[in-house]
Amino acid sequence: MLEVKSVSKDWKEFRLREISFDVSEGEHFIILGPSGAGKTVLLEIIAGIIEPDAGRILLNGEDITHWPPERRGLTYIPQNYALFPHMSVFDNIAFGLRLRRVPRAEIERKVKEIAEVLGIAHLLHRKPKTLSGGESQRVAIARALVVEPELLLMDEPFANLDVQTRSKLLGEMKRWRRELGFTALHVTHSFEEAVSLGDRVGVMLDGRLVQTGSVRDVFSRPASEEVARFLGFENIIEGTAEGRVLRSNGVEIELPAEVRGRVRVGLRPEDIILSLGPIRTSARNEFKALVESVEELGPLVRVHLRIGGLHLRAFITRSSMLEMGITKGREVYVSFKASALHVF
Amino acid sequence: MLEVKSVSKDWKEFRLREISFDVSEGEHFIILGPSGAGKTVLLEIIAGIIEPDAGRILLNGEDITHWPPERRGLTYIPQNYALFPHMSVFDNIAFGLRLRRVPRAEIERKVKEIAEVLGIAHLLHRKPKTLSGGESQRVAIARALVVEPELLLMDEPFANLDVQTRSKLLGEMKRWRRELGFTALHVTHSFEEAVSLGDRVGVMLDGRLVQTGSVRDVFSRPASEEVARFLGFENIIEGTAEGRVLRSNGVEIELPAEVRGRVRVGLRPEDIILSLGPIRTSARNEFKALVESVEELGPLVRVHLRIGGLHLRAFITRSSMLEMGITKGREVYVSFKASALHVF
Amino acid sequence: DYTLYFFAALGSFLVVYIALPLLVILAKQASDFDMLLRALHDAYVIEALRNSLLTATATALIALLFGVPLGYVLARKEFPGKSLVQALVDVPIVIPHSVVGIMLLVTFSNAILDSYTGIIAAMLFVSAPFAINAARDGFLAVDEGLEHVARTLGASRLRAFFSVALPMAFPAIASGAIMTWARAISEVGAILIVAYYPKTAQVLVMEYFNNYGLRSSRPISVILIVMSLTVFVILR
Amino acid sequence: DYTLYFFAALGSFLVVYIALPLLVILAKQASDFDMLLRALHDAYVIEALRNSLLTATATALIALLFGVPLGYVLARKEFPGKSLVQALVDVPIVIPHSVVGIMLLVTFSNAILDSYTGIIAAMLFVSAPFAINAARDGFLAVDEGLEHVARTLGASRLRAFFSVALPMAFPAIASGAIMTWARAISEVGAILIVAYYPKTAQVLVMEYFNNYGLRSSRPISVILIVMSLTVFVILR
Repeated sequence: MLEVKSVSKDWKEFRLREISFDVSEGEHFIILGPSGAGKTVLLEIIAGIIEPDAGRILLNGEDITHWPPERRGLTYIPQNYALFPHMSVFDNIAFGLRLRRVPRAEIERKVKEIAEVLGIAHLLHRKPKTLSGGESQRVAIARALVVEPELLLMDEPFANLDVQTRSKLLGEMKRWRRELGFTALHVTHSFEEAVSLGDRVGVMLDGRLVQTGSVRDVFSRPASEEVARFLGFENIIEGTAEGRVLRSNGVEIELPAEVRGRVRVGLRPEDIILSLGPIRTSARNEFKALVESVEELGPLVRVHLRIGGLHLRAFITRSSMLEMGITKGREVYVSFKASALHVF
Repeated sequence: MLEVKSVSKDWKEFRLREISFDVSEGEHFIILGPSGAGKTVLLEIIAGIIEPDAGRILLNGEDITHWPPERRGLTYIPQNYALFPHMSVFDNIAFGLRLRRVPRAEIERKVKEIAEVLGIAHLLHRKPKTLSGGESQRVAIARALVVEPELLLMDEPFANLDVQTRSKLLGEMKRWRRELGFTALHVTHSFEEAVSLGDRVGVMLDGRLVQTGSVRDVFSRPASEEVARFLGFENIIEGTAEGRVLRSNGVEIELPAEVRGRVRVGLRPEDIILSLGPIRTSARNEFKALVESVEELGPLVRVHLRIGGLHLRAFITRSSMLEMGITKGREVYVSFKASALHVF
Repeated sequence: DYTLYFFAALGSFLVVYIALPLLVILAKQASDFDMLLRALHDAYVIEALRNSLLTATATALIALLFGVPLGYVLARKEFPGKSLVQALVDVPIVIPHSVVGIMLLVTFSNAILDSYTGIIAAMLFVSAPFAINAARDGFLAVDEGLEHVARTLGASRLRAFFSVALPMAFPAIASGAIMTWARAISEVGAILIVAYYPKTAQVLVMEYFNNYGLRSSRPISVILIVMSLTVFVILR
Repeated sequence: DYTLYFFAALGSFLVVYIALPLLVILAKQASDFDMLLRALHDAYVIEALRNSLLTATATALIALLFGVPLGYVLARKEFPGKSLVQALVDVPIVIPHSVVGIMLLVTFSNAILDSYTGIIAAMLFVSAPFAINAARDGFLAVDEGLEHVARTLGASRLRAFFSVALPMAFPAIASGAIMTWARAISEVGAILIVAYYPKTAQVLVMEYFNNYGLRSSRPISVILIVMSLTVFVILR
């Protein structure tokens, strides 16, 4: 129903490059990418707020590339929800219906109905600034869905919510879609949202849509090194394979299968085990490594390691760092299973 | 040499309560606490920028509580370094010497000398806004140390640096202290800084200094439940112990030692193992649990679990979450070793 | 802290310099209440006050009518020459008031000489910047995303302006309108040249001073001060 | 986008209304160059210009001397009555100019009548807010932490002010000084009442207009416009 064809745009510091994908009727399509990838710009182009430099946008077969937003028949929820602060919740939700000259009684009925479904019927007389984050999000969704749009565009809809609210609303979103039957395109940096809501997912990196497919497909078979990195393979080791041995920067690594020639393998930082002494077992790759730096990520610590000429990153918990006394310059033992290596 | 005695202060949203500690000659003392604990306010009180509501500050036995900052003989580096943007690096460093009417040739010599030690001799003619974060920090340290202060106060000195620079400067800080022999008081939220630089550490929570001691002491023997929580024991289970069994909210947990009566035990989220099926072994506590919500923390995920009436939090990596398909409402098995429980 | 006390002492000179004349004139007039009452029964004074209020209000309305759309365009649109327009808007602030009168007469000659139109023309020239800048700042403070969302919900750009941008910028625009009004009613130099008649209160102050002396011009001054201060207090 | 074009069309009325008189007077004078040259050789005109420049400059300096410390105190210190002081500083903007003259005469009477002091007194009253507000905003933009660090390095508060705060706020203060100067030289109404003599250029414009008509007052107007615009361009 939505087709995006080779859309390109230079906008401020963002550069969208030849973006193509399509969303089918009734689907929940998720565009997943780090912040700065240009996800919001893409959404605003589809909404009609920004004009693309090149490319076309089709909705139900009609070319809407140059239509103004009000004619497109799709609604948009920006990241801050953009509730109208000078109107009550009722008036916010009724806004689109009034523009469509729906009779007053009908407006009343429709607003009440959707407020019932979204659990905000008791908030209709309130002003937006008195609402919590979760309530604001429900109001924004109600306002966008009450006009029965062809397509609902959402920009990081769960990013500004606390864990509990977020988790609750993620669950309810599935129910709303069953009950109200809308089509959604939703951009996010959260893997959790992609896993729990996405029928299909597109990975967007640095202004390009690099892989599209079902959620399970994309996560288990990254199409390129950069997708792999984004999905968590922070270590990409390049070298020459001979059978089950990979030589890279003077280090010999045991592979899970027989390969020959130049290959690249991926290794997740959490699959690397650090220890102060050797713990040699048959199935493991084990090396002596030097700690180059450590980087605190809340309760987790990313340890930057050097084995000869090879650089690796490993995750350990903060308490392990404290117990093992891991700091720059320390020598540690690094081990990982051959089966933790993914050959691309 | 520095004695802080029962200092209290209400300042904006911060409330310091009866803070007492002392720093010895030549020591590197670190105050560790989350943001919002009031660490900066405490530092500004010691520097003389803010007056305390109550309490006294002694430097080498003299009561300096009401002295203006310029008479105290200690220097202060705020988090943003506060380099004077309208002066060259040389003039920044020379600022304190000029105020002390040091002869011109002597200033030249001293600035060059300290710039040599700190590796910024090639930057002396530059303006601060052309410097990188790491260079700015070195200049700020040079400016503060060139006047040979009794005590150097630093507010999150490594917070605005990237990982590599940070790691490098952490290492160099130790060398500078050996070469220049200063006394430092340094506030931070980083455990890494506490571990690598601190001779002693004070934990500051919510405006109170709750525990002071050597780094190893504080981290291995938290004095109270709130310190334990801050140090990573996110699960504190309260219940009634009978021998090796703890009963809490209808759940029976095996303890590492014999205890009796009401007790509280701590459990780190990373010591909890999640699995989709049971993996019973003799040494483990194992329970069926319901996933209440998941919270993404970069590459790590915090899973909120419920076992009957007991709430637990566990860490798993993002890739485990994706592989195991952990989302709200899922049933999983939770297990942890009795030895992972710390009885307070 | 001696430095701050010293600075405060220096600075209080200006504070006193501004406050003292206000207090003195109000105090002196309070002790000469008869004169004030007489002024309030002087048909000539009432007529002049009426003229001042009328022209200043008309000026503020005209400035709003044209200044609000201009402010919106300046807040929302980039276009070549924008910075020139921005600069031009601020020019009236720096031109001597008598010169403003000459400029307007040179340009519009008899069309504005000694008429209500002339008074309004002079007032509009010196006060329009306040309306334009206030509207621009008001619209800048409105998240453009709100208008975008209104448009995806089906509103045209004009409709989005009237139902979202304008109501939200209203407080800023209203306070700009008050400043415009106050600047308009404070103008003397340009009006003296363009339109000595019909007589406005601010010109009448001068005429009474020249013809009958300080004591006669004081009551009208006090009435104008009270009016201006009232408006100023409303503004804050 | 028709709405924006419509708004731009409405808004351009004001832009044209401000630009047109400027262009017309400059164009007309360019075609009457003799008159301009004659004005530049008129000793009376030169004397008046000298008076205007002198008094406006003196006013700007006095406003700086007292306004910079006041701005610093307003930027750095909380004290009871601060918001009253802030409000008072802005009062001169809303008081009719002729009333300002009356207020000053009522307060200072013969001490300022028809003297340089009087001109400066009138100019200072109406222009001081620009100096004070610019200084305050300039100091507010200087991170107070820089002064704190200067003090821990051994500087007294006064020394920290002169070596850190003042040099960093200097651009803001300088542009405030220019605005003060421009506002001072634009004043007419208050000066007409307080000090018709010594004659300032902005008053002379009015006198020539009254005595010899529009054509005679135009050259002085053009000279003042050019001066004001030059200063304005420097400011931007």
